[in-house]
Amino acid sequence: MSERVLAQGFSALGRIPGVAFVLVALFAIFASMSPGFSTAPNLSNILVQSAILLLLALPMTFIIMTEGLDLSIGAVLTLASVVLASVAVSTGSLPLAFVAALAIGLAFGLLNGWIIAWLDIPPFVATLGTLGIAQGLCLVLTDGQSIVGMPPALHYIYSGYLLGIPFPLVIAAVAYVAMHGILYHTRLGTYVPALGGNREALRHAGVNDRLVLAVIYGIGGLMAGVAGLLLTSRMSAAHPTAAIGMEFDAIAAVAVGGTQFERGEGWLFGTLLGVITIGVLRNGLNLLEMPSSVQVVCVGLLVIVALFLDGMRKVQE
Amino acid sequence: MSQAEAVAPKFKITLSRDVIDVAYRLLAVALICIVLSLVSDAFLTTNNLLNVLRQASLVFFMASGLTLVILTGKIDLSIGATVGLSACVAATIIKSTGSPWIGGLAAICIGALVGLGNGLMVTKLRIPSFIATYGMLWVAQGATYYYMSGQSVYGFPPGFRALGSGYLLGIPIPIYLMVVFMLLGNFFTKRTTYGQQIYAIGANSVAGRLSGIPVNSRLNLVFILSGAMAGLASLIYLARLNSAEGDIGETLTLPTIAAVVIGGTSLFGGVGSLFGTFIGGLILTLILNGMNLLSLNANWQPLVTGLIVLLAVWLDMKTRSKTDSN
Amino acid sequence: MPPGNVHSIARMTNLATIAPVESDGGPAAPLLELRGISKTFPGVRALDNVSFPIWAGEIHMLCGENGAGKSSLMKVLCGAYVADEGELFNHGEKIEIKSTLDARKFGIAVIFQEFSLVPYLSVAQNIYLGREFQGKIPGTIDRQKIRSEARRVLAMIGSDIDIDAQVHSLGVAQQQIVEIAKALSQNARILVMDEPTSALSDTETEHLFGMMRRLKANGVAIVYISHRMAEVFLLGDRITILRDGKMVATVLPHETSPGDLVQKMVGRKVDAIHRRGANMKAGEVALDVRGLSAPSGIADINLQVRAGEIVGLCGLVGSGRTEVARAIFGADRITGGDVTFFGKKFTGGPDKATQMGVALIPESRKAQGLALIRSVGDNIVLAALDKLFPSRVFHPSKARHTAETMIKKLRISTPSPRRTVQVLSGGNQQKVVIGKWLTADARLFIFDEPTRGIDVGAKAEIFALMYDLVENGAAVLMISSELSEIVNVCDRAYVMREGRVAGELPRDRLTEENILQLGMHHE
Amino acid sequence: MKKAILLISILSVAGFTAGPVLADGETVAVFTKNQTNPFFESIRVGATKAAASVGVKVIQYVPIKPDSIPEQLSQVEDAIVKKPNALLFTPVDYKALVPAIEKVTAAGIPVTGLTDKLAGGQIVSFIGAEDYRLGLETAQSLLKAMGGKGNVVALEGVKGAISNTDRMKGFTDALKEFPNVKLVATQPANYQRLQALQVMENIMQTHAQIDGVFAANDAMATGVVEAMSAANRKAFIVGINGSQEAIDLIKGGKMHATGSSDPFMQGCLGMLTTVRALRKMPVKKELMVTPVIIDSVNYKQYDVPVATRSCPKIDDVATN
Repeated sequence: MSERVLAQGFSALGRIPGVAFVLVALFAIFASMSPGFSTAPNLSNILVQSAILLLLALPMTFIIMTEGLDLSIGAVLTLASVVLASVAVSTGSLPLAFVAALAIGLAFGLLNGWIIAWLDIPPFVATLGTLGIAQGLCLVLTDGQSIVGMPPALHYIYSGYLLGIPFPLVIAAVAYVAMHGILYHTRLGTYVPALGGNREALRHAGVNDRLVLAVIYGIGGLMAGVAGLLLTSRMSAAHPTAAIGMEFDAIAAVAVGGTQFERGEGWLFGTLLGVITIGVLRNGLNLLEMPSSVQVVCVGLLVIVALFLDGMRKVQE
Repeated sequence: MSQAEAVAPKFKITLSRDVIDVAYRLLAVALICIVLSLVSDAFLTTNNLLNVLRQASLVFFMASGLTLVILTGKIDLSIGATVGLSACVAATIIKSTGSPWIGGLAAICIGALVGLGNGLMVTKLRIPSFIATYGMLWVAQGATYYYMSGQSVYGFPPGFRALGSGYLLGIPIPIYLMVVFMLLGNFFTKRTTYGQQIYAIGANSVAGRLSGIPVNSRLNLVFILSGAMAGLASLIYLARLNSAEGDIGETLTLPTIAAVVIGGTSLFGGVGSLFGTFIGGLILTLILNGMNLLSLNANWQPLVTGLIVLLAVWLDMKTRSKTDSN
Repeated sequence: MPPGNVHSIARMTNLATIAPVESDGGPAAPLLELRGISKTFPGVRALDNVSFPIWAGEIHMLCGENGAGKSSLMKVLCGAYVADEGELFNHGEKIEIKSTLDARKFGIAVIFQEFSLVPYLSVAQNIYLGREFQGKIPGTIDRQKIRSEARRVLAMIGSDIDIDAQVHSLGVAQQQIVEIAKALSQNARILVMDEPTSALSDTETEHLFGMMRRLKANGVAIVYISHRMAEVFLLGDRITILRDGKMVATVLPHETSPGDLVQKMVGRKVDAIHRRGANMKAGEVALDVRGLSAPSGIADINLQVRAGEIVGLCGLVGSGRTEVARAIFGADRITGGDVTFFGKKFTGGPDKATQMGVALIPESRKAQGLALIRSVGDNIVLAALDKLFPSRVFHPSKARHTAETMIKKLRISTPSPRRTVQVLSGGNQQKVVIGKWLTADARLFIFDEPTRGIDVGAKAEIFALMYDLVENGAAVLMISSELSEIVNVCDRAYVMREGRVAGELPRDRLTEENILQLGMHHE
Repeated sequence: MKKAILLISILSVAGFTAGPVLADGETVAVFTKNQTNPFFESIRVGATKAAASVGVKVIQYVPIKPDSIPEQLSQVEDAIVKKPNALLFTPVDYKALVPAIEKVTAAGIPVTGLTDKLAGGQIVSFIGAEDYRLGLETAQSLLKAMGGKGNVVALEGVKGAISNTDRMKGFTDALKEFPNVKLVATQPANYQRLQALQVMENIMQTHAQIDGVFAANDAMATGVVEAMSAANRKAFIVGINGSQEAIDLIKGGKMHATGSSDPFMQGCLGMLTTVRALRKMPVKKELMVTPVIIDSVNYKQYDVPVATRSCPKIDDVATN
């Protein structure tokens, strides 16, 4: 076991330059330039804010490792949130609402999986389609209005604490550990890089590759549902365009984290770093009171720089 | 040997695969038109059809450049932001100099520059186009915001605005432009060695490179063209709306991609055509037009678009799998 | 039923009587018996009533041209295809193989030619892919067991590959070994191998053969597909020949001869590669390489090829032959040295090389040689676009005409230049690649394993083409792992070892022994 | 090496835009919906001017994705960490931002509402314009101009945005006063130019006779103007916001009127009220900028660029 861990550790070290380098650099800059930055409340602030994105980025890592993509995940999140809200309002029962939200998320995830695995439609297009469908449903269900009147209890999911730890962090941590376990300690996880790297091999090994693929997209949808839960609680409301476009943030986080779009090369911890880096960047720029326009440019630069550093690493190898 | 008989039955289909793709789409257009003309007598009028074409032209200009990129198997997510940036810069220049020519040139140059940036990131820094152009999207958008600082620029010389809203022999000028560029584009893709090489790169870039195609410079070329076309689109936009704001580009990218995909261009590259893209854009425009004519709730629009995307691609898979089998 | 078949069945019956009695002395029922297996695809009858037994403890050679049905037969055996007609018998009782799982149940394991490995999983994970051991916690996998088992299996082949290394970091040969380990790990009773040695160095090949003999002794049946006559006769207990999906015959090695075998395979008289008459008129220096070094792992390469010459470049797999070819062609970055084509110094990439009249026929046709989804015609004119259309305006009619003449000239069997390349046979695909360069008027051809995975008939044609080329004053540099080819085809050869040129063998000293002598590692 | 260069480039980006260090005296954080709509720019200018006049430091918070709820939520949380003396707050969504504002008040930071009224949470004061009255009066001016008869088309803004809801309510009520005017079509164009243009082009196909168009903001109104003039058709067109662009169109006789809620003034008053509250001066619970209908008659007095306008004195505000 030990040398295995070591081996993993080394490969991890090998990966670090790209994203972690940027993260450290940003941290140094902001800490030195803004007194408010490196305070405990602000840092926990950053982490809490990153929780929702992480929930999307983790399954996105799996999906990208299968040489796939899920553009619908942001819209599905929104739809889950809308469903949650309307069920909560109409029935007044939160548990029911949660189940409904997770169910709709899972359903869309599996729908993606089915379209991609069985209809053989390329993921980009398939999820572009379901993106439209989910977004449309949000608008139709709400007629553009945001839904309010949530039971107050909902509020605590985002603002509550467990043993002094903000609840979103607890959820995010659990999600990370779970996904890590799946990826590195289960059959399903073993098949993720196989789907991206050599699908034939999987078939010859007698694995039902389509089913595995569908399950992976299903997980994506489910996590979107959980994220929807957090977002709804954060707003005590649901809004039909609340998380539109978040899928791209998630994909960017994964890419920044060093996961490749080809051959099933991926790294879950990198994704965590990627998410935090984006959070740190936005928060730091805010504290530095930069004009919003400059913040926009910086997000773009972050993506490019991180990927470029990764590229350099590849060239050196 | 069995090769021959293996080949014979499928031969005809192979011959006309592109034709089939386009035929399917023309059929779809026809169907939509029939339905719309049945439910709304306002639909099948010269005015409305011209109006639809004019609206489709804007999509086409953006989508045509993007089609080239996608034919090489890459993607350009920055297209909307590029339109926004070049529109805003062009607008201010036209206002300050009063010369549409300088402004127009600027728009196209800026588009081309952004495209070049994308190209270099993909070819030199080896960043996947999806991410590189996503980064560029933010950079361009930020630049636009910074440049406009929340203001809007408006009121251009009539001569320039004719480009978007003018008529010639009763037909809107954008339609002429669209036709011209479609012919140019089809010539470029089907009747020049560049076009052949672009398709080849999309089909197998490694083989392309080892066959002496300067792959990187061709990739740069398509990204530049894509950007320049975005610049051109921004001019049409300005001429039509007679005003520019920072948020122009935001909502344009995904519909543009949808248009290309509905048009039958494969995201794997190597398969597709500009004419298909035109039809793709046309279908999207028809949907919007129909919804307005019937004053249907616009909320359904994304849903319908999504379904059409899936349907179109699914049909392609069906027809193509026939020809590509074994 | 075709006469060939009657003949073969007759032969089979008497074979059965002389068939080896199973090692455990049990009843002499074949381990696996195929009866009348047929498989049809739209337009093709891939397998047509194929019947033969596979006995425990025999190495059963399967020969036939590409497209003869060998791979279809393999796919039927491993459950990837389900036969339309026919029956399978295991120890005399009827069985059905509908899935890879079924196949595994009956102890059938297949080693495919194109690797079924996952680049970003470890060697151990690859060996047990799809057969992971349950961990203590339900739902998890026991990574320790996987590793220890993998180590055990690799030890069996006498390989010391790091089980934790990710497969993408391994060389081709090592990957082939992992592939074999994967099959062995299934304790297969029937092992099906498709050209397993095509990527192996001779030492590794020796290891493999030794292992096969051990398995055979343990009563494992091995079905072995090969295009290499030497192997067929060296290892084969019995030889079954397929042609156009039909079974031609099952013969014993001592009853037949290479020529006879080839004739059965191609169905017409083909003279196997005969040694080419010495070349008298070596012309100007077409290729001159001086001190070439590249990060890809080659250093201080010096070699020359003259017009009218076929020069071999050989050495063990991994000795850097392909790397040299790529570096010369400008496909890889180089760190030192000069490359000169026809007296002009060369710098730049493949595009420049192409313009200077150099052609590279790469190792892997599908991945590097062809735009598979494009048509035969498109591929043929691909490298010549600038030459054919200097104005950059593309004339489909002219392109089509050019393609058609090339198709005729090379006798590429396709009904039309519009046909997509991916449906052609390996040999025809290779011809398309060559046609591409003929169209581009290349004068220096670098062939990298030109005959890999190509059947005997096509091989002969490819070499005939090469001879034409040099007759007409072109220069050829040929990389091959099949020493017989080098010896018979080349005027002289350079032998590589560990990324350097170990030596040059002039025609009179060009023998397999000398090549091995130079190419071997001297520990 | 290259890495180093890149790092430096990040540093420099960070460098040249790093804001000035905190000044003494109060700091007010101003939240607006986006950086693309001139309306909010006017608000920001007004607020900044007012702040300067009373020596208060301003921090602008604008979502980097226009109208993004999660962004604004995060920015509020960041602001809480930054602890400004007060917030001048325009919510991206008047319902979804309530919990965030509750957090702010919980952190002991007073909040002044601006432009869109939050559905909940406690605020020191609200400064804005009654969108209902805006809609009503603008519509009335339109319908009068139409002579109380003919066909009218309405373009809605973003469904669910409170401003849109109220403005449309005002419009429908005004419509009741003119029974002879027929509403031939209502379509959303999400406050966007291009959509308004295309929607209008399509509507014109079905309706040969359109006498008036009510657009819920100026951006859409201008889109309508383009569509109409391109088709050589005339109609009375009204919008809302009193943007410079609309005023110029009115000057050129292409537009009939625009209902102005004077964003610049909203910015001024918002800031000044906030400061008054901070300085324990009396403030009104609610301060409504009286809507003005800018048309060909009175446009001159409003035809001055925002930058050159000036805010009222801080002492005049309460009685304003």
